[in-house]
Amino acid sequence: MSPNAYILLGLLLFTIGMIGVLFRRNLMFILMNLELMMNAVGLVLVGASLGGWIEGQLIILMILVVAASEVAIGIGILINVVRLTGRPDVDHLPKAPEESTP
Amino acid sequence: MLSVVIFAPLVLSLPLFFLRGRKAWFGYTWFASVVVFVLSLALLRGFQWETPGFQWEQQVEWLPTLGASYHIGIDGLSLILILLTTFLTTISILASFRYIQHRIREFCIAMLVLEGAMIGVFASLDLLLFFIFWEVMLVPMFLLIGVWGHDRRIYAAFKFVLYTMAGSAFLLFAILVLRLKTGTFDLVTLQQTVGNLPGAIQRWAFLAFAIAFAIKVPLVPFHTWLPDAHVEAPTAGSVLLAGILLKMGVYGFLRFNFALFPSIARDLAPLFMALGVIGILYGAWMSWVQTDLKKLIAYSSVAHLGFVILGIFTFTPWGLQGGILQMVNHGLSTGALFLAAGLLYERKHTREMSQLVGIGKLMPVFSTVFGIVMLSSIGLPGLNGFVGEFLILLGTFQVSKTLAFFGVLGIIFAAVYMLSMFQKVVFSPPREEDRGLLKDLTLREWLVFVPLLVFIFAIGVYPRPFLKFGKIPSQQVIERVAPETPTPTLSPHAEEGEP
Amino acid sequence: MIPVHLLAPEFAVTGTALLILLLSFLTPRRHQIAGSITALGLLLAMFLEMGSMGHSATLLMLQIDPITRLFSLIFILGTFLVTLLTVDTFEECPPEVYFFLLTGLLGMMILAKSTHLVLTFLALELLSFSLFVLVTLVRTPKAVHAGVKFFLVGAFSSSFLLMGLALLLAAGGNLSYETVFHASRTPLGLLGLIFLLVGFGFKLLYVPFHFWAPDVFEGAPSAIVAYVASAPKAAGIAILIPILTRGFAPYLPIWASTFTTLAFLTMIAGNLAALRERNVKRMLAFSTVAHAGYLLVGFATHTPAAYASLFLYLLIYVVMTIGAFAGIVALQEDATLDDLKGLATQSPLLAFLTSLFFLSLAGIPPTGGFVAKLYLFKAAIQGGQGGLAFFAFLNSVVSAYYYLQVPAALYMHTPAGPTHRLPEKPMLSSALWIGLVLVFYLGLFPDSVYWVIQNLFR
Amino acid sequence: MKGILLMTLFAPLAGAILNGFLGTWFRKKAHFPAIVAVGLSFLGSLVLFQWSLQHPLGQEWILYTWVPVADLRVPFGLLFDRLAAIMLLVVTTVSFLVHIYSIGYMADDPGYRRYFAYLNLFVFSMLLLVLANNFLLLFVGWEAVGLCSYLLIGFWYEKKTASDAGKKAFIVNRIGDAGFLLGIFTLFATFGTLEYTRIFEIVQSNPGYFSGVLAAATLFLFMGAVGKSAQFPLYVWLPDAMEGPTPVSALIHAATMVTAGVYMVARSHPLFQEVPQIGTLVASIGAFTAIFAASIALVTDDIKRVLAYSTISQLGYMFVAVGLGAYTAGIFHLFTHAFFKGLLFLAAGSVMHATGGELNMHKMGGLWKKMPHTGWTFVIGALALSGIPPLAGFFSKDEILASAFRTGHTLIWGVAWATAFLTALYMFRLIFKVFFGNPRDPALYEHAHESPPVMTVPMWILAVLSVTVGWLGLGEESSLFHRFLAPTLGHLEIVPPMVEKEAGLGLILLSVAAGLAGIWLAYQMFLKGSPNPTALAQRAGFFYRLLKGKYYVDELYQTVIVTPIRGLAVLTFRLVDRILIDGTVNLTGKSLAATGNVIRKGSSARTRTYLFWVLLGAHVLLWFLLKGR
Repeated sequence: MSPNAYILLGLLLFTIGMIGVLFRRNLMFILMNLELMMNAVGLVLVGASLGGWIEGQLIILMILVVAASEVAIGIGILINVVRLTGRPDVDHLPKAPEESTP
Repeated sequence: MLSVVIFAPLVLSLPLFFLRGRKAWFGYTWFASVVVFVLSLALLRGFQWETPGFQWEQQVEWLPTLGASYHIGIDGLSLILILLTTFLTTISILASFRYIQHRIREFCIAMLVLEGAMIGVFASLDLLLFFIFWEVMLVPMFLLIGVWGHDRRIYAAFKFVLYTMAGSAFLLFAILVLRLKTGTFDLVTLQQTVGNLPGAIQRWAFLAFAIAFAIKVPLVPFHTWLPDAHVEAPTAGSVLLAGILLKMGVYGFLRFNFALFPSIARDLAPLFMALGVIGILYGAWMSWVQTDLKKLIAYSSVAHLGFVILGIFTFTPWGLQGGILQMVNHGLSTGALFLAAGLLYERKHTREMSQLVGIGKLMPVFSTVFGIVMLSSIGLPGLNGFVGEFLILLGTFQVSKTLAFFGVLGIIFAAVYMLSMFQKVVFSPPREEDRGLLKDLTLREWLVFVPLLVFIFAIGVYPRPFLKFGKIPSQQVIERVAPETPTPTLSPHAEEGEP
Repeated sequence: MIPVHLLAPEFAVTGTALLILLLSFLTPRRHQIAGSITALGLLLAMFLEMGSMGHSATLLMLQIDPITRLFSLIFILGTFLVTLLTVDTFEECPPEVYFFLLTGLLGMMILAKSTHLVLTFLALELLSFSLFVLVTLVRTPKAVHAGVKFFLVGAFSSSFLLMGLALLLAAGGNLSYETVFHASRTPLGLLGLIFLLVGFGFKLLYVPFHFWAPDVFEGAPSAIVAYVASAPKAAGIAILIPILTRGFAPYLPIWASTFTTLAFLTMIAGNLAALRERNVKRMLAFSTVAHAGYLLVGFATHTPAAYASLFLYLLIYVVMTIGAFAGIVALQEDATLDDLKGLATQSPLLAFLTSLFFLSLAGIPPTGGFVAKLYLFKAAIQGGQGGLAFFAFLNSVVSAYYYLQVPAALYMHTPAGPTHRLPEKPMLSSALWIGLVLVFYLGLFPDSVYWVIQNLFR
Repeated sequence: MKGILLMTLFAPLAGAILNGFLGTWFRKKAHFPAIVAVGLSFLGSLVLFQWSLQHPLGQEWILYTWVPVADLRVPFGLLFDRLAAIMLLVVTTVSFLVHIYSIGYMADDPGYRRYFAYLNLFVFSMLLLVLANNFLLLFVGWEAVGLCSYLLIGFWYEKKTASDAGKKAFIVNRIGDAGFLLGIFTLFATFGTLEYTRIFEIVQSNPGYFSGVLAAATLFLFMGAVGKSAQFPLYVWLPDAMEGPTPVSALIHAATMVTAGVYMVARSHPLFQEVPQIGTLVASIGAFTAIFAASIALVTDDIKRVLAYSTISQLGYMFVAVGLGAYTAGIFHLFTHAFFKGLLFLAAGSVMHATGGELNMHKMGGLWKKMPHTGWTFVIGALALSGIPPLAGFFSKDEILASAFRTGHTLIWGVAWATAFLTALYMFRLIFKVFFGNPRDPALYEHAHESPPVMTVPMWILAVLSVTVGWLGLGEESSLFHRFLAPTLGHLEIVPPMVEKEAGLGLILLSVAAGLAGIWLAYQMFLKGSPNPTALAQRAGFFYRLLKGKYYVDELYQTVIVTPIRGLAVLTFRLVDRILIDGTVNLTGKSLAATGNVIRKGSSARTRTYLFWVLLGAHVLLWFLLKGR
């Protein structure tokens, strides 16, 4: 496969992840979609490294680490949300700031 | 020495942090302002009246990368305005002893900081330094209006600040453009080099300066901040606003617009003279329909400053000297009028003329003082206002008979609105319930008014020492702007000296 | 031989962070002690950074030279002030807060010195994660609310950033700053560039990526907000300057028009939105957006003088923003303008200091805020961005309206309720005083700093 | 001489200051410093008069330079010549007598010392006006007398009408003064100086050269005179000025201040001589004003207002004289008029004093018996005014009529002659109503009493003067008065002697006949009752109403000038100032804030919304960069 195919696939996955982040209400799913976006980047990097640049593959490893810590923090926050509201719903966050002050 | 005068009020405000008690604060502040006044009088010593250029000059490297320096110096014009500043500050602090009832320490600090900044404005010879003092002054004034003002004080304070800052934006932009085109902020250097710039840049810079100063003056379409600010400000604020701050606009025209862009000033003179006349008539006209005493005085300021602008844009010695003198006159008379209005407010807690009646009967001494001040404001000969207005109109007449005609109309209108006010307030039957409220002048209030009255009479009867201040500055303006002064067609004794 | 000693400040910060971590196991309740140690550690770092100012070297992927060191100094200074703020703000909070402040700082310091986009990315993530944690560390509902939004937006933007990097790599094959320029000529590279810009948009708060700011600012504890408002923006600038000056310099015309538009929109959106805002923290959020707009003027100008001024601006901005937050925290946490009414009677000194910071934000001389704008806009006019500079002047007039609301509320109103004396907060006061001295010193004698920077950027 | 001149000038000022500042100390003795001050002035002016007999050309003294700006050097200088000597004498004599009279008249007034302070200040201002050696200093006095007039008219300011009248006087005067200022400007722009002697020198050494400019200048100066001397159309303030205390009316609004205009024209006669057409205009306005005011006086019921209209009318005479170049005649009439009109006012004041302030002549009647001194003096004054020989008015009025006739202005002469008839008619209408016939109001009649000597003595002195001063003018051009003033004013140059000397006698007879006819008609109508005045009034209908309504000039001014300007001002304030200008400013602010509010609300939304914005932003960026490439 040519590098471009990887890149296109990566971008596609990225878009899917993005749409997921945008339209899911459950925080858990949003986190998963964020993860998908990260990994889509990984795929693009794979494509990029096909040209012989080893850097890309190294970056993938880093991304994995970053994604993992991101999820860790995300889960931490999610737990707090659940503790306060009882459900991981992004549209029902605890005590929203006043929607509009006149 | 000049630096001492500029920074003395700031330094002298520091002990206020350690003093306790209302009397100590006021007493000390008044003392400090008197000290500053005396210091500023010291500037008169050895002042070369006949020498063109700046004196007491001082230049210190300050911001080399920007090209700005701490460059100060004064000529007669600056000097008389500095003296007016220190004098009026002293008076207005003295007048505030009873008026200001809360946040006294803050008030005292604001007054002193304001004084320092105002002196700084008049002493700066560096455009950036000037701008900095110009802006610094806004803060204490903002507080004066907003903290110690009347009901709509906050609105008025914001209006004042935003109006001025809008003008300042133009000013600073123009200053920076000049700096980049000529490489300096220094007024003295700029005077020589700015003429080499392309005409378009000069024109735009002139307009940008003019907008800033026109707002401050205020010329008519930019004047609406003034009634609000004057009305809402406490007495001291109104006095300094009218007495000094408005003068800064005119000072700006004289010091910067005329010095830097003489040819454009000459070209646009008809426009500004027309605006001046519009200011005279419009201000008078608006004064006439006011029911609020301070608003009336505020609009009368518009008219008076219209005279000043009219005068300085004639580029005749009479117009310019008259304009400069009229600035002082307006500071004194309008300042005194605001003091009078404040004094009535202290007693009756209203500014509505329909409520303030029968003053003549109840407070005869005050009424006399008020009357003299009122007459000085409408330019009665023998009092200060006349000399200025006469010279201005005389100068105008040399340039444009039509404008002189309309300017003279302004004198009539001045009588109309001022006398109507005086009739309503002083020449009216008193009310029984006011008998206890409206007490005549106290000793302190005497002390407030007497110096003002002394100057009102002194300038009216013997204006010569006061005209001396404006002589060289106006000559210089004429030399730069309009070398071919219109002289009377036949003046058989022009070459003679003093008779 | 790698001159490791040049990294001494970073080691000092890391060491302090680890020490705090250790301490938090020992005394989980007394966060004040940890705070004091952090402050000392930061002073040490500051000292080290200044001590070896003259040396410059390229160390692996790190560029160590006076410019990056000065950036580091700004970050350390900011963090130091925030630390002082934090000590006195929280009655009770886990000592880890300092740990995260320090890791965030470390992220920023590396950011400033990085020459490689991957390292930049990692440092940025270190900073972001620290901030995510800091915002939610106090687990109040409001903080959690803010945290979720901050996290989601942040993570989302990180993905964009990352995708941008990946695309640039795919297009160019190397991620050092010098090569990305060549990469960005291809369509793929261009796409990467856009992703990159979007990612930075979050950090720098420019329009239309600024929407998260008010909610997050309102929800998070003020001391943390002071950090969030100042640090990432400084970091964003620290990255953009080298990227633009080294990487994309020949690409300028396009950048200029893009940044001009962005600056224009960002200034106006921030300033206008703040006009009617009554909640002080939200107002400051919009103010931060507006300041981002002013900063973009510097990028739009793109001359050495502009970057030097940008640096000065950043220094003053960090000090005065933190100062303003400190003042507000000291007077009344989570204040609306109505809450501040008449507080000058209750605590005159605090009110006075706070007002001065707001005056500085409004750009009134002789404070630093004025000087910052003066230098920046002068550079802009000089660099041919006169129109934008003039627009910025008008904007700062508009901004005066809302900044002055704070002194107005403090002084011009009578107190709404009964007044009570505030407890003494020595650390907070010292932060205020340090800030005040800096703001006035820089306001009166900016050349002492600018002189140095100007020569560096030449 | 300088010392005495300065004393004469400044003594009243000192008196005013003394009363003003230390008045509480004098209390009911406030008249003391005032009268001493004016007395000193009076003595001084006598000495000065004596001096001027030896020094026909007078002298100038310059005290200091008042306003020195570039070419303009206005000195505070005094010019004392024979014209000034005459004026000085008139002013100080009448003032002195009025001051004494006021002791009685104002005895019970709470504002006693304020009154004397104002009065002294007035005397000072008037003397300054008279003695000034340049136009600007003249203007100082000119405005200052206006100020005193304002203060004194509004003396009883608690009465709305009084303070209104004061204000009106000042404002109407200011209109004239504005013209005067323009005149000063014109003079300065032309001659580069404002001193009389210099200007006159230049004009006289270049005859005809300046006539164009001088036409404008004199017209402007005359505008000032029209205001100050209450000529048409600016006369409206004088009748209202009667709200002031009567001695004030006698001094200011009859004898001195209102004649300042005449004095000024006479003073600047070298200018007016250059432009005879303006002179004719002056005379025409004078003549018109004379008959116009006299006709209103015919139907006025208020005794003081009758006198006021009479003053306006007589001032018209004076302007006829000075307009036609008969400056000496004008000044002579000014001189005699000061005495007899002053006397009439004082006598009218005495009547008011007796009747408790009543002014309506219809309520009076038969007062002769009650107050003989007042009656006698009043009649003397009225006879003098009507021009009955050998009283003062006869000589001066006759001279004016003669000069009008001789210069060929027959129409003006006719009008003036008719006015003489009307003058006698309304004066004797007043006398018959007030002093003769039956008392119409018993209560008022019962109450009436003769005034104290402190009032009657000054009246008698003035009466004697009214009888005698006319003889100074005996012999027209060769009279004492003419010869005295000749060095200053010169002789009337009659261009072509149109009328032979013999015709002079006929003219005199004609004018005396007019006066006598007026008296006779008044006797028939108001004492005998046939022809019945009421019936006549009904028959006249429209004309009567027109006269009664004073030609509705006040109403006209009110509706045509004051109300529209004021209305427009209110409108401008509301629409232009508040709504247009301030509204624009506020709208700018508000619209900015409103726009901001939209943005602000937009940023307080769900996370999703932010992310959508991000996408949008990314697209915009993409478009931007693609476009840029």
